[in-house]
Amino acid sequence: MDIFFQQLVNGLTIGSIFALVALGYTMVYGIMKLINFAHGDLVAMSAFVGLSVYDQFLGGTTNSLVAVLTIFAATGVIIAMAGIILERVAYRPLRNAPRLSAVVSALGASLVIQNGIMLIWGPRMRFFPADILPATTWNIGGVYISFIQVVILVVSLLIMAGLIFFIDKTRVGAAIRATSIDHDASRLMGIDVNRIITLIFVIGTFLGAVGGLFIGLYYRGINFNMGWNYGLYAFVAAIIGGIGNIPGAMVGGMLLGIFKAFIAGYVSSTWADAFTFTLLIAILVVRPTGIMGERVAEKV
Amino acid sequence: MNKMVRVITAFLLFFALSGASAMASDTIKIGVQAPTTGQYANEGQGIDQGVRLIAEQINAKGGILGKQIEIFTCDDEGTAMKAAICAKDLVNKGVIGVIGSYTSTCAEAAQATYYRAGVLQTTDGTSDTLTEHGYWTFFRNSFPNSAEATYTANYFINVKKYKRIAIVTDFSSYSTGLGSSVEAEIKKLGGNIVYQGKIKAGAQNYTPVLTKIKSKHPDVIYFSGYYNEAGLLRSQQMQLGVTADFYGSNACDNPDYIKLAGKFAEGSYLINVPSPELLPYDLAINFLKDYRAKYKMDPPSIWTLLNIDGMRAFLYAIEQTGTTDTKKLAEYLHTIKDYPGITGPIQWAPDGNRTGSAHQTYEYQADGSKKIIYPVVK
Amino acid sequence: MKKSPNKKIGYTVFILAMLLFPALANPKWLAIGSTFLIFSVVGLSEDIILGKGGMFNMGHALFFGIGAYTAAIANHTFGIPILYAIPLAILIPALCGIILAGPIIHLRGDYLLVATIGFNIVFLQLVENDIFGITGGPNGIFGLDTPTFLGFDLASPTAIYYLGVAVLLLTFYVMANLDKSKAGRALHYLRLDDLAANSIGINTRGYKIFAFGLGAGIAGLAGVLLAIQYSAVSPEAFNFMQSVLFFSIVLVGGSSLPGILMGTFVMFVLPEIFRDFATWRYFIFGFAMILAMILRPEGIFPARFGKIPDYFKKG
Amino acid sequence: MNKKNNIMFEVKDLEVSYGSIKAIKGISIQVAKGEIVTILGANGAGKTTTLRTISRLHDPNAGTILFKGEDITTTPAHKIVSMGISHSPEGRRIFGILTVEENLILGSYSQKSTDKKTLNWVYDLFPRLAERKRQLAGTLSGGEQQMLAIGRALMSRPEMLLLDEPSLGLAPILVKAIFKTVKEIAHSGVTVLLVEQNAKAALKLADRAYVLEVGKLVLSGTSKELLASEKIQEAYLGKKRK
Repeated sequence: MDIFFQQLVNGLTIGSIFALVALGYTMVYGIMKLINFAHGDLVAMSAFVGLSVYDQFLGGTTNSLVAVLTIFAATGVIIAMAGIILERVAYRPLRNAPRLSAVVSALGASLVIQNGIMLIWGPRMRFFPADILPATTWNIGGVYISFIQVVILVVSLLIMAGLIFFIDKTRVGAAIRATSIDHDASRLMGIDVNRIITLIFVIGTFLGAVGGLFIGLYYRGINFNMGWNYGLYAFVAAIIGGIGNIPGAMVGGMLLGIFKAFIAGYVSSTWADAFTFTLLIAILVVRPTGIMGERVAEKV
Repeated sequence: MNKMVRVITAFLLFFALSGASAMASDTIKIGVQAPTTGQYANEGQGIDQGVRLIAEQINAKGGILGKQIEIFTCDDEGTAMKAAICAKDLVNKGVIGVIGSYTSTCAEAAQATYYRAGVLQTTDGTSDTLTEHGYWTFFRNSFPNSAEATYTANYFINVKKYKRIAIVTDFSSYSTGLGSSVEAEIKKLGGNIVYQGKIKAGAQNYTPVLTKIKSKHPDVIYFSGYYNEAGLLRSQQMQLGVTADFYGSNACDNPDYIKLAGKFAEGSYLINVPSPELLPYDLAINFLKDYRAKYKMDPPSIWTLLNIDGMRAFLYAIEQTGTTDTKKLAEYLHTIKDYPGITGPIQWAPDGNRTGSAHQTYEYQADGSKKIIYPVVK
Repeated sequence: MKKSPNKKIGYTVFILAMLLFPALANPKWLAIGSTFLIFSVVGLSEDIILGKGGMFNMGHALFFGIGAYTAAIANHTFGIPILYAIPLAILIPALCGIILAGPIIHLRGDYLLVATIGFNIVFLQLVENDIFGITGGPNGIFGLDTPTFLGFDLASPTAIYYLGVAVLLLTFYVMANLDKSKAGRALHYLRLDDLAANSIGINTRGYKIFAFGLGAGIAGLAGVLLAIQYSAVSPEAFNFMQSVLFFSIVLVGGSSLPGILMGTFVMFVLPEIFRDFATWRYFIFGFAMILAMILRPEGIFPARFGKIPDYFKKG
Repeated sequence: MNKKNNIMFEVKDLEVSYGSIKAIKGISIQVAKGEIVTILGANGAGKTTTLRTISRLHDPNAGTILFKGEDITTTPAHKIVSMGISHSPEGRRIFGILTVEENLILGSYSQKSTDKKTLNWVYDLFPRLAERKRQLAGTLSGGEQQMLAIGRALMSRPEMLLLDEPSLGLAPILVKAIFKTVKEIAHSGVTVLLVEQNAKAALKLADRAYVLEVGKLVLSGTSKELLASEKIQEAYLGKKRK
């Protein structure tokens, strides 16, 4: 039984990261009907930016809340800015172009960011120092839970709760939901759609940046090309939850994390990807709009 | 004018411009096929830098047979298809020998092309399949997986007397090849394997696999794979409270392993031929000194040195035979005995395997250094 | 499709240039030229699904790979000469295309895209795990027999090049006939408006599956050529990134014959030309992709049959 | 044209095209404060395009749009509503997965906050909406959705309301009710520019009318004049020439 709970903890940890990244996909898709293929690479970039912030300004500071908050704040701001630039350069000029052109532009942007990371930080794996956060681990009845796992879970849940409150209960949140349904009708309400899109990129990339920093802090080794992997899985999570559906992305991320953990733990690590993607296709065949239903307006 | 015609003109211009570059010149051309970018960039750059250092030193002394050495590097990015393109590219440049590649997969993908063109190839690839074709152009500068597998199985069963063994590999040909050789050898000795599974290189999250392994209560985890995954496996293993001994295979031998495993590197083990700093030979000490002087860093691992040995043997053969005819060079290389290499004496079996074995088991110390624990040094 | 005299001249010059190219090129560029031809064929087959059928297929390397692996396995495991394996290497991918497309064909745009990515990844894992012990695992299958035909060594660089030319011309022919055929017109309508096509009695589902089958079969044939060219198949040649390449070829070039050729040139040959820029190459290349789409959102040579009103193309 | 001296809104020589197709070929329209003006025409005549261009969902190729003497030809779409022009679009375009009340609140997005008085006024105009305020807008009936679309447009307290085909797809009895409410709205001081295919109902409601045919103005005048016009009777009111 302890193995079961251990896998659950493993799954929830990686699932939280998937969920954070998936939110960026789902929000951008909801508003722009665009798969932002560059999102995963921004996630990877945030880990590198975070490491540089630590090295440059906080070198040697350990176990300090201030240091960790500084890393998150500075990285969040930088990556959000990168997100804004990405939207301006690669997506806005294509807003009225055929859908697939924007997809290719997104793929191009992904190449730019990924190789940009390589040019700036080099092709080698880089390492987060082990002592930014306390290395405490608790053994609860044979289930090992580390401090960083608790941080990832709690912070992710808090952020997501905050996001749901923002989207559901505030005026701007309502404007975001309206824009994702109908750009023109939203304009008629006096909503500045461009501003909403910029805001979506800021929020989405910020969440991705948090995910990227968690990846760095948890696994420590970061690679310039790791973004694709997380991006793909997070995107699958967004689809499972129903694309455009914000709570769906969270649930989808968590479910995917747990599913992957249980497949590797109970079935076969050798076939983990095959199982994951077969499940994805099966879900799409049975419920073409994801398990929680998509929140994307029908074409009018 | 039609657009089509314009397109064609552009095509032709490009091809024509790029066509006429290969000219005969009076140098000895050596190719380097190595992953200088991508996942193994670190190792690939080490090989490239090492080869260029040697060439520079020899050229400074007037070259070989009165000719300067010219180095051509092709980046195979660690992928087989790129390696196939590299092979054709290097052959077209007119190289007589190729150093590399780092991974067995890339070496193997390029092998047939070098063989058909009569170009000598020396690689550190340890996959046993590399020597199965019996190409006369092929010279392995490391020791094959089968040798490492025999050593590993013997050490686990007869020396450490492990009772419950877990084997983890990734999906690469080197890793699965070595993993299944070790598995077969262990079974031959009557060992008990409680788990075997694959992880996806680059995936980072291996806790589900490790948790599964934990449930099997192994006393040892053996990972045949590369250093990045080894480091992550080791640190995640310890965070999950899995107390089994951890052994990495030869490709885990890289300083990045220690960085990734962090404090958990201490007490983990590695099976490989000697690392650069542990080589007792003067040649090795001098090479490391020169490398450090030129590049302000250490070679990434023993693999750089093994490849350098392959190159040195090629050059030695050219010097001794006074020819650049690869057929004659190959014949000569098969006859040499105990040629003093940086990594120890070199000789080749007819199938191109480097004979002998120098495998050792190291234990990582608290300061990140390695201590030989087997065979016991007298 | 009506051919203007200009267009005829264009195609004639292009075919002549293709035929003469080996005389000009050094071996490296001949090899790249052959791969260019092979990728063009794959691009054209992707165009049947993506461009003509309007189905967002981002897993096309799957069919390319099935073709290559079919030929390689037939040769390596069963000792069948590669050339005799060609019919199988067309049929099996075509069947796979039909079977796999069946359950997912009703999915809307982006969902179809994700499902096809999924198929591609599952395929790769099957191959990497050496399923049935015949795919050679992560290494792939090396050292395939070199086919001979009437005494010619077909794996020689020049022979493989002309083999590529022949297959490309064959594909041209198939595509030209497709445009004129009932199926081609049906695809055209259903891409414009699926619902409307359905309501005027076009069996949209049937034609979509047909497009998948045809595209997959042609891609399979191209796969055989790749296997012959390298005397090897290897999983990473058919991974998801390769599917992205074929997808981009159609969109960057545009859904037309010259478009696909241009797309293949831009997406495959240009990066080879700039190989020496190693680390900067893909960085700049990414920008070029963005720029190409901004300047020519419908590809460099967009499809030209009929005028398609803008509002059809969104969504 | 009794209120002509009090022109609040004016379109001059407007030209609009979709790609290479010219949809509006130079039309001019004037609306006085407090008026109900209707634009009539068949499908594809360019009525909706005219309204969309006024709201700046479309860029005009030529011409000017003046509102209260101010040139709004290049004002971005989202600023139009805060200037006092509100648009209830063709096809209603309500936010289906939001509740009725959320839809209404979005209508007041251009104001800094939602005015309770306005909300109650809209609920008074359309009591059905009050009953269903917690319901998802997508679950409303066609007539209710139309009410919501108009109510939403009123939430910004507009001086001028653009109404696009409010009668489309509704039963005659509902059309009557909606037009009655539009009259009420106009009485409360909101100028109305109405686009309609249902010429009879529109002419009964409006003070004046313009008739569009394939992007051109072919006729204009007071409703009375037009109702009497033979051409109108034949083309839009379904009366056979005697």
